[in-house]
Amino acid sequence: MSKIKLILADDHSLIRAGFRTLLGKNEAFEIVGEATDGQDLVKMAHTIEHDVILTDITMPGQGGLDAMEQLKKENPYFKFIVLTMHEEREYVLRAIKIGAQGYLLKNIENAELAKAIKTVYDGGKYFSPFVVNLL
Amino acid sequence: KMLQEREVRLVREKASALLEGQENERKRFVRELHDGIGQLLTVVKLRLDAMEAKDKEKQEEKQEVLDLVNNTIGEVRRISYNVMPSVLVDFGLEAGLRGLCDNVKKYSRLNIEFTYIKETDKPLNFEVSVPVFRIVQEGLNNIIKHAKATDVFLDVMEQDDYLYLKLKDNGIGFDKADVIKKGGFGLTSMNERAKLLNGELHIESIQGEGTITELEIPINRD
Amino acid sequence: KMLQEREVRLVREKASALLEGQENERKRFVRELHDGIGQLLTVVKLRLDAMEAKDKEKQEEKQEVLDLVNNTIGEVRRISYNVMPSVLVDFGLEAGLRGLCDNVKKYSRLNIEFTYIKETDKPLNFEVSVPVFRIVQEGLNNIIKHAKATDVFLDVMEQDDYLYLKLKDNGIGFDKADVIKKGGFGLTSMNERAKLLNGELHIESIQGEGTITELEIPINRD
Ligand SMILES: Nc1ncnc2c1ncn2[C@@H]1O[C@H](COP(=O)(O)OP(=O)(O)OP(=O)(O)O)[C@@H](O)[C@H]1O
Ligand SMILES: Nc1ncnc2c1ncn2[C@@H]1O[C@H](COP(=O)(O)OP(=O)(O)OP(=O)(O)O)[C@@H](O)[C@H]1O
Ligand SMILES: [K+]
Ligand SMILES: [Mg+2]
Ligand SMILES: [Mg+2]
Ligand SMILES: [Mg+2]
Repeated sequence: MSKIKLILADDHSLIRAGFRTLLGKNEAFEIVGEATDGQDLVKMAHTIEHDVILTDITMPGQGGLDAMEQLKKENPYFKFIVLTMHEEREYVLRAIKIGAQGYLLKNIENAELAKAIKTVYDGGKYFSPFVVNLL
Repeated sequence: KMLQEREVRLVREKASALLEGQENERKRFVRELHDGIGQLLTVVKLRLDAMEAKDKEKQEEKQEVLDLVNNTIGEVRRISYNVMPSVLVDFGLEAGLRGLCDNVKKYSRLNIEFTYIKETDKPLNFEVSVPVFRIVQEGLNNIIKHAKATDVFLDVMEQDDYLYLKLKDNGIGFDKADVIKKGGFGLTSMNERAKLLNGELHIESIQGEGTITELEIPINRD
Repeated sequence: KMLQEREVRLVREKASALLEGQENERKRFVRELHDGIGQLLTVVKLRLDAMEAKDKEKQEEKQEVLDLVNNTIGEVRRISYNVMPSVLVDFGLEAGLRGLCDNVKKYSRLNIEFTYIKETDKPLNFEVSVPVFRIVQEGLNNIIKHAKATDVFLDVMEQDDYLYLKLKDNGIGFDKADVIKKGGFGLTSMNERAKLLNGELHIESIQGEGTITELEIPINRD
């Protein structure tokens, strides 16, 4: 089976490194691109072949949600999982409204992250239990 | 007369500049705290989680450290919210106040009922939403610290050209004359912010019954 | 004439209260950051350290997480220091400024020479040391942000009844007229603090040669 190709967008290099290590340990995944802000992500999503985009919200310049909104308009088939520190309902609602397939907090357990990525890759949706509680 | 007006204007401009500087400092602090420390801790958690634990004992040991890290992340979040809530910055006053109430409920036994009626669809300026948020924050802090209340009501009504706000508690109340002598910083700064917004702040407190704080400010949406 | 004097006094009192409020808030942040977050992290570190690591690979994995926790503790210290340096509070101005210079050296490529001559053995009031520290902090921030300097000199001379301070960089300098139009907050607040200390602040900047900031304040040690 070929690996699930991921683009990771986060402005914090240590965070990217953390997820790189984590996802690198799982044979099912491959990180094909790392973006450091929204503009970067928009460019990358069009030029790099990928299956799922994992994106942070707060980034300098264009944030993750704005980038996702733009990309969804340009190509509704892009698949997004928001990976963030923000647990307030406003962020969740906006992400869902724009069309995110997943919403996870950064302090997620490994196993849940893997499950979320696979679910979204297969065309499903994955929201952390806290998101479900909010709605 | 003219000199006095100039005096008042000068004082307000200076105060305004200082308060704005303070809000900018808060934003910077929160960026460093929330997006710096908070996220570093998240990575610590990820890496810890990825560490193998052979037997049940090791697993428990690991879980304890993980719980500690989670608590620390929670602390970072709480402090950040008090200093400068990102929902206030990203989604405006209603979201900021709702988060504030949720936070207070989480960390105290107060029962808070929050209502926000928005009769306009124009957005509120940051120059208004931040000081209004601070006034409510200070009012709630006072309730937590002094009022011995069980129930709190926060009602906001936002219209095209004015905003009306009422914060009410059923606590012990206080005597204004007494308080003016003591001269705490909280009430002074609430008044100060209201004046800078060209608004009016009224506090009515009845000993044994509670306190009502009302704020009315004109809104200029240009 | 009298009205004007009253005006000036009013503005100063108001500014003074606001600045004091800001310093109090900073103290609170730092307490929460340092004693809250910092201590939790220390516990995390201890617990992690106590975790057994069987082989070399596990040992490395553990060390990586420990390094991350240490980095995070370092970040907490750096932020705390910027907000309100505990050495300043506990050991006074000289120690505070020395720590500030050390910090700047650590996080930039600036070369700083720091001299403090104390010709009295009476201690300096907190009401003086904190604003003087802030003036230097703002001056150094400006040098880091704008000056493109390589060398900085900070000289302080403290005598019984006055304090003299000089901060000098060899950077690009700036045109005062230009800057007054832009109206940044830093220079304004440096001036403000100097006035509150009844002191004088002089800035001399020559484009292409650098900037010299001098502060002279009378000291009242009662
Ligand atoms: N909701 C309230 N219920 C009862 N007493 C109150 C309430 N709000 C204020 N007070 C009284 O008014 C006093 C002044 O409040 P203020 O916020 O100005 O100062 P503080 O809370 O004592 O100190 P600071 O706000 O500077 O930390 C309080 O000490 C308290 O006695
Ligand atoms: N040491 C210096 N060398 C070169 N330029 C300087 C120096 N100090 C100040 N300046 C100039 O003076 C301007 C005003 O400084 P000020 O501290 O008031 O504002 P700022 O640093 O731009 O912003 P803020 O301090 O509000 O974050 C700066 O923008 C910069 O152009
Ligand atoms: K974030
Ligand atoms: Mg980020
Ligand atoms: Mg108070
Ligand atoms: Mg500056």
